[in-house]
Amino acid sequence: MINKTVKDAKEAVADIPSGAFLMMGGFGLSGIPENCISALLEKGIKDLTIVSNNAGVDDFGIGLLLKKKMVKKMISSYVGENAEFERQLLSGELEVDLIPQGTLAERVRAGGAGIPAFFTPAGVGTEVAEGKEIREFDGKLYLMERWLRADFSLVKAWKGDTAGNLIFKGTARNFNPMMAAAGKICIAEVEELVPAGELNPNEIHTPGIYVQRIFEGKNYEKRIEQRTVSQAKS
Amino acid sequence: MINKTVKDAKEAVADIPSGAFLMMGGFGLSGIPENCISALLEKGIKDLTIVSNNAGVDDFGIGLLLKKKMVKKMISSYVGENAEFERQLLSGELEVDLIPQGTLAERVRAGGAGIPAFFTPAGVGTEVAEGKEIREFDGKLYLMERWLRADFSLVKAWKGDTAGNLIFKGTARNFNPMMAAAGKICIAEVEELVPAGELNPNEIHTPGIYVQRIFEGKNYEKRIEQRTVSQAKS
Amino acid sequence: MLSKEQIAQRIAKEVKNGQYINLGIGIPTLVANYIPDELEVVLQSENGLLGIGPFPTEDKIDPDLINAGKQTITMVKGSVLFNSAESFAMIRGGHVHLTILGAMEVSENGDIANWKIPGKMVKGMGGAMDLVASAENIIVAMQHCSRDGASKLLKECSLPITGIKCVKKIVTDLAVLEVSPKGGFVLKERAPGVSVEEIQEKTEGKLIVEGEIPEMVF
Amino acid sequence: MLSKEQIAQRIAKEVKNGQYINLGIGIPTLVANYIPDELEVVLQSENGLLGIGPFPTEDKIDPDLINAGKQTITMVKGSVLFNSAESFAMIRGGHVHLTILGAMEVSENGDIANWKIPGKMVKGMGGAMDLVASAENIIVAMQHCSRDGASKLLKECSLPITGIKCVKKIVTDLAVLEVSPKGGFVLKERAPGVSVEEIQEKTEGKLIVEGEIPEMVF
Repeated sequence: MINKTVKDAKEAVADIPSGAFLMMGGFGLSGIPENCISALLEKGIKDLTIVSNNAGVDDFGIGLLLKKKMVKKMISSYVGENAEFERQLLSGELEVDLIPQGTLAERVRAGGAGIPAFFTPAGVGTEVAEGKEIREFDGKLYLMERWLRADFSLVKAWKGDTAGNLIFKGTARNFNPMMAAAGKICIAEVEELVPAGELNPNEIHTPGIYVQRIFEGKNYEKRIEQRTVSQAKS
Repeated sequence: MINKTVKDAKEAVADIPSGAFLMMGGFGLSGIPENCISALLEKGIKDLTIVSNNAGVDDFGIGLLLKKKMVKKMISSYVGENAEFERQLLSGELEVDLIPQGTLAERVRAGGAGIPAFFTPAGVGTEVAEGKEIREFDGKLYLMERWLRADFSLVKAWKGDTAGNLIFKGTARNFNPMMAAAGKICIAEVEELVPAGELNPNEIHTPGIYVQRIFEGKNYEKRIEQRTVSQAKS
Repeated sequence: MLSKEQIAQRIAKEVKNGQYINLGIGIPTLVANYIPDELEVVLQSENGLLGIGPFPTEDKIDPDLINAGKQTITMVKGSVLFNSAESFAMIRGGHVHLTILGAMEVSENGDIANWKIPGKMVKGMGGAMDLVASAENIIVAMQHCSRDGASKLLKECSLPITGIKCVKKIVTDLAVLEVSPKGGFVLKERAPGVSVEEIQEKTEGKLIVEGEIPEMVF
Repeated sequence: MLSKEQIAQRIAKEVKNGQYINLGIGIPTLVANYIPDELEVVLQSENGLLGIGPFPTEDKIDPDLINAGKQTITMVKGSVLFNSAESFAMIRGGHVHLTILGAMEVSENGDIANWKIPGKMVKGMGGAMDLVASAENIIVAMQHCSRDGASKLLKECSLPITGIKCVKKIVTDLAVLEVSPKGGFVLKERAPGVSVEEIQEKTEGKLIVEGEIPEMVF
């Protein structure tokens, strides 16, 4: 079985240049490639285009890259609670493509799956439809949307093996599997790296064929954005 | 959790009428809905349209329905080793749409996913392209293909729970998950039916939202088409 | 006038047995608290879960288990996890029966605006555009008027819209209204103590009042 | 003239370390037997497996584990199972590096025909149309001539084609040929004891012979 292991995040991102087109998995702060983001921060490259559903918060996740002005353009569905993102967006410092979340997921999936374009009803009649082909199928209107593919995709999984097979945990899966497939080079960081053969072939979420580099990450913070609890019943 | 359980195959297929548009999971004889096929045979309805990658063999699987002249039209990618299928096809008794396997899988996936059309390179320049829109993206030619959706989809899984969540085994997964999602009514037969909560939510292949009826099947034959063995090394 | 909890409580009556439901952020999230126990329904979280349970107790918090509002959650029995493409395949494919979400504006033909105030506020559409373009039934939960008193039920939306002709029903602090297929808000119920006249006054779009309008009972 | 095994053996030399490979039914399946142990490659089965292993021993046969030719198989360490849509996402998305398949005809511009003889034989295209439209490298394994002696390397395919301008290399019982981007079969190697003249005679399409043509060594 092909071995995709690299030493660490630094080695994994070593050849990502300024101006690169990147994808990063995660929804909010859940399932983001923490180690790779730190390594990118240290490299200090710039003019990055990043496809990611959100952009972290001011002081964590992609928010850190924004703060350091490393990002030229974000392709996302939700700005949400990131004040710095919203500020750079409204001031025009940052280019932002806002895309419906399902369209974003499907465009990335299409990129990995070799589907250059598809039709979706999301955004018909809205500014998202501007400049796009609109077509009726079976009495309903749809927009044509194009695939998204990246130079590098950075994903985070729970477990992985040396062949690049990945298993995610909980809702930290989100965009990671599609992005893994849509990156020319997919870099996967995992909480636990095991030898090929230790994962059950029937329980793998992302086949190793999509992953070019894999390493075991360190010191995961897994910060929680909205800590909500219910009282224990006695 | 919503309970989708029905008693058996007979109850599950009771309302499938003559002329219905069906999908059936399976690749060759692996992962086919054996119990539902038997129940359909007993009902003796006719003029069925069936989407299935293959059509079984002469005396097993969908081959049995063909033999009994219950099928008006097959939508498949491979006739393969079914002599009765090939005979009915060449004589014109049976309508057959032959579709590239990946296009078939994607059209069914699109049906479940609400994507009315997409572009694929498979079949460009061949008779599959006749009458279809051809378009160039990034210097390569693609065909536009439409979704496939069915009145009923009949799938077979290894384990399932009462909420309709399914886990498949080995290569018996094949078309089953996409077909589950593309049927208005999806009927799932499983080798082992367990209460909701017993399957690991992270290991489920088909979410129960796609499944309307589920039952534990009986007497699986799981016939092997090409028994190939290597000699044990001593 | 209804409190937010009462809006949620009223909307919960729209839920039917066997439904798969997507609840938006804010008031819609509260609806979960009022769905009768005897109904078997499943709540979808578009970041990849069917079967949202209650918020966790402190010792059960898992950073890898959040809802679309990034709140920590739990899973009920029979839950299933999946990726974002699968999640929106469910939504787009019409497998989610009911979507309940908030809005800044709704127009009398069922258009909805809830993602952007040009030059002032851009939070992004998230999954809302996919949801409103796909679900067979869409209910809006919102205040009848904005903080400065302007009606949010309009002839036409003034803000960039999220989807066209999609809203079926609106529950506000003042009333329950249905969007007529021919256009216009059909008044169905009044909040306790709120008159038809007040609702009329606070509805900029065409209000259709037919017969006696019952008062909601809680 | 090469035996089927020798054709497979010769094609195995085209395999590079780290490749994901799809092998068609027939001679291509035999290629697996000749891939050097020191190469790390992964064999894909389009019905949903990466990591095909050898055929099982009698006691290990599993009806739920077959290849695209419906033969019982095993899995190697590090294998992964998936559904048919994912399988063809891999193929269509260019993640499978090399496809080796059989053919009835190949034309001098790289068209291939291998799924239908009108009125006589319809086995269906299976995954072949997806594979030839997608893989970056496509090698055909076939006999140089049909049973009645007609050349299978043609100016234009006479049978319904499977894909256009896609075949990069052909290994027959007589020769190794590359398809020139400008059209024509470039003769690269001769089977032991087979002359350029014989290959020329049995190639209906344009044959390009440049310099000395080496004989294959086994």
